[in-house]
Amino acid sequence: MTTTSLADRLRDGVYRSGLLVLLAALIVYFAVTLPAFGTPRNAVIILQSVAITAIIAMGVTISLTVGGFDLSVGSNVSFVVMLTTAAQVYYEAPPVVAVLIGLAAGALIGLLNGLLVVVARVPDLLATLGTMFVFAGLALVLTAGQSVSSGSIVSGEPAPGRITEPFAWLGRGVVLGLPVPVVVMIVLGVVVTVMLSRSRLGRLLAAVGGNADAARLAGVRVGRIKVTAYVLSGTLASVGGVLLAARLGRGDVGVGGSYLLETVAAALIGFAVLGANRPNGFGTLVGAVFVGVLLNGLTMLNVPYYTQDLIKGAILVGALVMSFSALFKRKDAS
Amino acid sequence: MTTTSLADRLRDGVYRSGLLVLLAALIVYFAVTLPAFGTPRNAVIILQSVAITAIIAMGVTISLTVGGFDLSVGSNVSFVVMLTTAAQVYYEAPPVVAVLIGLAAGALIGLLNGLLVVVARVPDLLATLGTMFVFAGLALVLTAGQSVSSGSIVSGEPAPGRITEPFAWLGRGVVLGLPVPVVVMIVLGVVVTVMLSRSRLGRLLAAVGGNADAARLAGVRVGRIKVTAYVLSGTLASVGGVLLAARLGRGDVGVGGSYLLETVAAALIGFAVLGANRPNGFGTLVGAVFVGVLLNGLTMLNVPYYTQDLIKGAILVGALVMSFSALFKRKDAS
Amino acid sequence: ASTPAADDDTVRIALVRQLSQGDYYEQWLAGAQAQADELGAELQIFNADGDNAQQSTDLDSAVAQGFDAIAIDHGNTETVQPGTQAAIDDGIPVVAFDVDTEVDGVVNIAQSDNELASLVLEQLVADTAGEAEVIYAYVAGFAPLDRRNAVWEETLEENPGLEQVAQVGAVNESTAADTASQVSAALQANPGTTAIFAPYDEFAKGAVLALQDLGLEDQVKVYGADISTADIEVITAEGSPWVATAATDPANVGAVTVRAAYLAATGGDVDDSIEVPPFLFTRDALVESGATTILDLTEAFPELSTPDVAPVD
Amino acid sequence: MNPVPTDGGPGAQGAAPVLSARSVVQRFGATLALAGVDLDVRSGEVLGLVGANGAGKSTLMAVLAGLLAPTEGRVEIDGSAVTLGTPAAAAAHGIALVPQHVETALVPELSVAENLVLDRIARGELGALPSRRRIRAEARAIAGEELLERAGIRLDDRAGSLRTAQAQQLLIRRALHRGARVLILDEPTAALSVTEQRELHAQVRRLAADGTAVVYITHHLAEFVGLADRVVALREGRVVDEFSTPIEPARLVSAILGPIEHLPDERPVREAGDAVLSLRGLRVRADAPTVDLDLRRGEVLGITGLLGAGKTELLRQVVGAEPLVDGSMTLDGAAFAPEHPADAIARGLGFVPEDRRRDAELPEWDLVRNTTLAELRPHRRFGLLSARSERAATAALIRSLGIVAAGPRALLSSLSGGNRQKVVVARWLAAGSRVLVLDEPFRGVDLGARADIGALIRSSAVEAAIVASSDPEEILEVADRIIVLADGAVAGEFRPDELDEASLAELLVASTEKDPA
Ligand SMILES: Nc1ncnc2c1ncn2[C@@H]1O[C@H](COP(=O)(O)OP(=O)(O)OP(=O)(O)O)[C@@H](O)[C@H]1O
Ligand SMILES: Nc1ncnc2c1ncn2[C@@H]1O[C@H](COP(=O)(O)OP(=O)(O)OP(=O)(O)O)[C@@H](O)[C@H]1O
Ligand SMILES: [Mg+2]
Ligand SMILES: [Mg+2]
Repeated sequence: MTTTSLADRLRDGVYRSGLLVLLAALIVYFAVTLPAFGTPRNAVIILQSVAITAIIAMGVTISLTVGGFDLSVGSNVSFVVMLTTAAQVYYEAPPVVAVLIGLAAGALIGLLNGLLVVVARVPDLLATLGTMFVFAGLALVLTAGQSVSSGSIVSGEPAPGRITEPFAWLGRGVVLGLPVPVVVMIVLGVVVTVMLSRSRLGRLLAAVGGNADAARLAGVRVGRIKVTAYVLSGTLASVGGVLLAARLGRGDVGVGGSYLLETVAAALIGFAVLGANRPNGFGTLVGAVFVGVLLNGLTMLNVPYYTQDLIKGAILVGALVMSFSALFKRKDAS
Repeated sequence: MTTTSLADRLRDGVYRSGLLVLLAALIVYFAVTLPAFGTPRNAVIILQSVAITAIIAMGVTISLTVGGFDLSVGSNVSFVVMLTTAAQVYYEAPPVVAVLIGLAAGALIGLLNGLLVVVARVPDLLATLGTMFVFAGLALVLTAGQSVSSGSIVSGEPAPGRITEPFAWLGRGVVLGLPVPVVVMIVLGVVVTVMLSRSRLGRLLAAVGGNADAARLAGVRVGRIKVTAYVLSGTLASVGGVLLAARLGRGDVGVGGSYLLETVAAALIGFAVLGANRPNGFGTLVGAVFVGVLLNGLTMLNVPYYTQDLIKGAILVGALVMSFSALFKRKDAS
Repeated sequence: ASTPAADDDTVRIALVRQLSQGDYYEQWLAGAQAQADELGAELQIFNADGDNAQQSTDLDSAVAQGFDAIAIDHGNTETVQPGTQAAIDDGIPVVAFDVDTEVDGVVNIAQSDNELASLVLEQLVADTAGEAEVIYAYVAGFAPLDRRNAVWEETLEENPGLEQVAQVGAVNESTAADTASQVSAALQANPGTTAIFAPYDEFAKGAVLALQDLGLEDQVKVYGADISTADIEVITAEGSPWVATAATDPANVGAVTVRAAYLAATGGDVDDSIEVPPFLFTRDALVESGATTILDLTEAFPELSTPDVAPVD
Repeated sequence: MNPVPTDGGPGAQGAAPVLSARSVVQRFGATLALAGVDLDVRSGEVLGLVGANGAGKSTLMAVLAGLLAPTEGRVEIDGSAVTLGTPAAAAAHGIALVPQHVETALVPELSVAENLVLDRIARGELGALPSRRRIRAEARAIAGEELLERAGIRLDDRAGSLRTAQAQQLLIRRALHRGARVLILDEPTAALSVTEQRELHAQVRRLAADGTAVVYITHHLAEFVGLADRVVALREGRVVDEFSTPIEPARLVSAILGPIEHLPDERPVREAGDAVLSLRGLRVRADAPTVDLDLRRGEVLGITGLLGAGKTELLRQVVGAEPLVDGSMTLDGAAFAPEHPADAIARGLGFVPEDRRRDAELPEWDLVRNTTLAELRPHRRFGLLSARSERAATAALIRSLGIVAAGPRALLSSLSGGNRQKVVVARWLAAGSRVLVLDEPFRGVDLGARADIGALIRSSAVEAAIVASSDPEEILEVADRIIVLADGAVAGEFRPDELDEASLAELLVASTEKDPA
């Protein structure tokens, strides 16, 4: 009955690991051509450059898992950055309090998204589009559009507080030789990946995303699970926001905007990893690292910045075509 | 069996036209408070400000109709802007030729998207994410990252050509008292709306988006229809690109980037118009105009720019909650 | 002068940029690259593409790779400070353009935004005799704009006849088009407007676009800042309302920065604070000069090039 | 492996075949769905096709209708080989298919009318700008005024709001209207009531008399009596036997199930104990009469009634899928008021919904995850799910239920319809449910599987079960006690040994006729 030829298995292998193979090939190529690339220090720099994106992208992955889509993550990051820095600079909040406020804000944004989707029944994309505008707006209103930095002027007076060392440590400190954001990325990456693939909650999240009606009749409290997903997504975005604020050492207006596209890209690229064809934690990490490796290597090669998007796009399209046409050839031939 | 009470009908009416009612209310409010708002001239200004967005958003609507999602529209716009201006400035192409090249490029980008989705079977979001990077990159590579304007320097020499009057007319000319982009928006808006809701093609697009298997069984050539949708989406984006190039009178690098989010927002807001809860041409137009009216009125009221996003978001969320909770109350009751 | 990196004597300079996209940055880089080529130095470009966290990481990366000198182009104090400190601690000279790193031993280069804004505003006050309703284009949070804003606020105080009737502005990829829509609305609401102060060329272009749409080119004048080839075309166009702009030549500023970095790397003589003075261009002067490109401009206005700033012998 | 010569069979009196399969092989990855099938379809005949779940019936039809390109072999029309490639091409040759799963044939967002004329729109017959009025008129002609009226179908509603039976009837009309030379009906009666079934049979006979070839698939072997001219049996992707008139259902059974398996003999009707679940004053709709029911320990309670009698609405209230319209319930003597299916599950109920695809399946999940969904706690080790524990539990159920699949890790979407149904039942056994509530559990399920499922719900693992079905045969086979529902009211209660199939069918029809809608 079953005749799996060697060729089939090979094709299967290519399909399943197309993107990983490509990533490995890139790393080998850069390491050979560029002596500075293959150093442990550079590896840390690459991870550092994608850490915040990867953390936020884990949240996006969770929202994609329940069949939702959290467009508000970028605004969430902006808002949390302004909130945590303003708390410290304007109101002299201690770092711990500022961090807690930031995380709570992220969770609340997630809760609001979840309630809009579940209780008000607004479709995911629309609900999070709305909150995207609201929180991008609130991030600006918070400081009347001004950036926050130690010594910012508030109504003619220099603000009383400042961004302190312990807070900045979150962005720049080093633990076991690794920058704090990288450590956080690794820890949360493992936690979210295991949660999604091995825990009961992860299974229920996937069930809701796969067929919400069926999940409900099988006893899954669909509404609660969806709200949970958005709260997790919002909280992870706010972790990214806190780390970003710490790394920048200030509250840059609109700083989160670029994270929406970057994190969605990482999560989507993750679909093609290990033949998942659906949101998955490990894939998202690989997606983020993939982009980081590429940009780091191209920069070292001194490739003009204006060709980097093209190269990134071309490699991505190539990997996708390889992954997906192999996948379907396999299914069709079958 | 069916007892449609007056209250039900009222609720139904609010639901169906929630966003339209809100739009009308906004217009009345602004017109009463601001003498300068309610003038025909200001109406033209508002339409002018949303024309290009609306045109591109019609394309996004078509891609959403087949269940796809064209993330590449922004890059498409950037690329077409650079291409049409470079053709004229670097290679002295006559305006007509430049326009045709631009439209052809847009159609080709659409074709490429379509083939990636249909032939290589890459999921829509991933395929168009890839081409998004590729064409954002190509737009930069085309001119080595330089903007194009009459007199641009190419390899040390001023470029031979220039952006001529007839081309600029496309962006700034007036026909029957209306700016050309507004005329194009109205014409294409009507054409696309009628096409989607009334024509054979529109129904086939909706059938493919709704249930590709069922469409195939009924004899619809699903692949072709999908490719057609992406080609239309790409072409409409390139119409937007040509008009934008003409309006700016030059090729600004990366100018299309912001159109992705803006057009997706317009198309999504359109979901809530007339209770469609799916992509529809009229709704998309309303979505674009809605945002335009709001920004115009708020600017006139001298509301600080940094509160505008918040107000936009809050009003949007309100309208969505109203529309969708009414929709589901009605459904539940039935 | 395009020696490969293998040569140990080649001076290697890291250019850590906050932004790359746009005419200003493009021409800045062209000037920097040309200067590096002329000096036989190797320039490696780190582009953060507006992502400040990335710029911070780029700086770390440049320090790790042990360049002979690091040039920072724009950025925020807090974000670049730790990396800069690390570079100085490692003995790598740092040259910072348009960003105050607050680190000792850094060569600071600035195009004076204060002076730039003052030049244009003096022209505005002179043209209007200090009496005008003005639409002001400004978005907070961008360092050069914030500095220019401070001058505008002073000017308002000093000239009670000037009234800011509306503030507009949007910064994104389609700044000009979005600003145009807002200026149109503001003009409708404030028909008495006679001047627009738009101290960033994308804002100025948006304002011009709006005036053209409304046919108000004769009534309202635009006072901008910065200059590029495309800007020259807009300013010198028939009946253009954009009557004055103040700017430095970005290519020149780029070249100055590279020269300073080269000098710092090779132990040459370089001041620790360098200022590149801006220059006021009125529409009339530009039209008269017949310049259509930045290249023409440097010929017509030799003051724009400042080879004597941070000279390499 | 002994292909039966198909020429010379009676029924079509030796007419030349219009449509033939020649040595058709179809593989899905490791699965060999068709292992070299030869089949002739002749004009003017009604060709019955039987076989167990997963025998390859639907796959064969998909090949004949151009939905699948066969791995090997070919399709011939009027004796010459053709490459169909697409359903459109097949339609051009006059082949029409009404698929087994009607949801796969409807576009939920489009209106009912648009769906009815979708094929004509696709062919461009209604022009580039078909008006709504034109579409409505064409659709009305296709569906027939009387059906729209009787089934309460509104042409302007979204097709997604159609119920399975309504959809099925409309799709049949659409295919009939096309004037096909070959009409393929894949389990058309699975969701039809007795009356609707009779009507369909009459229609099929009329078509055959007019020269159309009809291929008819069903698991209700009795349907073939008087309907089919010829019946072909498939097993494991091969043609294993062929029968001509007079068709005797009993002979078909062994052809379908093969020599090894055989159905259990007459089962005893069990005597029930005390009430496990009691319903008091429930209503299927706000304007319906009240329903009182007791489900007793050890019994299988059958609920039957025509389509729309209110079976589904009643059961969904019992399991907490819908709020109670009225009344109250007790379970094991204690008050029972589930607000969410989870509440009912926690009290030991398991619910197999009528619309399996929509309400029970996670098609892109494997069998393991589909099976363990309702109760994951037992598989937790140190807070995480143990793949081994889940797999072991599933493998045991696959074995005991005789589910045909490539393995526990096969995707649910790769299973045939009947086997998917077994997986859904397995979900509740895995969850340890004591009281099963099954709505149309035998829809599309073959004889063997029906017996298997029947045996399962009568096994000691289950304390009591409610089975709702509009098919008298199924109910008689499985129930210990039968309740007839008509328009939301209990119209009668019977023991299965008091009745036979025909009299129960008459009863069902009569129960509504006294009160024409
Ligand atoms: N898309 C698919 N991928 C993998 N396997 C498939 C696919 N479709 C069908 N199969 C397999 O092919 C075999 C035949 O399935 P088919 O649907 O033709 O059976 P059937 O006779 O119609 O059964 P039923 O009576 O349950 O409808 C089954 O083993 C099934 O699992
Ligand atoms: N074929 C049909 N013809 C007319 N009405 C129907 C039909 N099917 C369902 N309905 C509607 O559904 C309602 C009851 O549906 P319910 O599902 O509770 O009944 P059921 O006996 O379970 O029928 P089914 O077997 O279709 O599930 C009726 O009020 C009727 O309006
Ligand atoms: Mg079947
Ligand atoms: Mg039912």
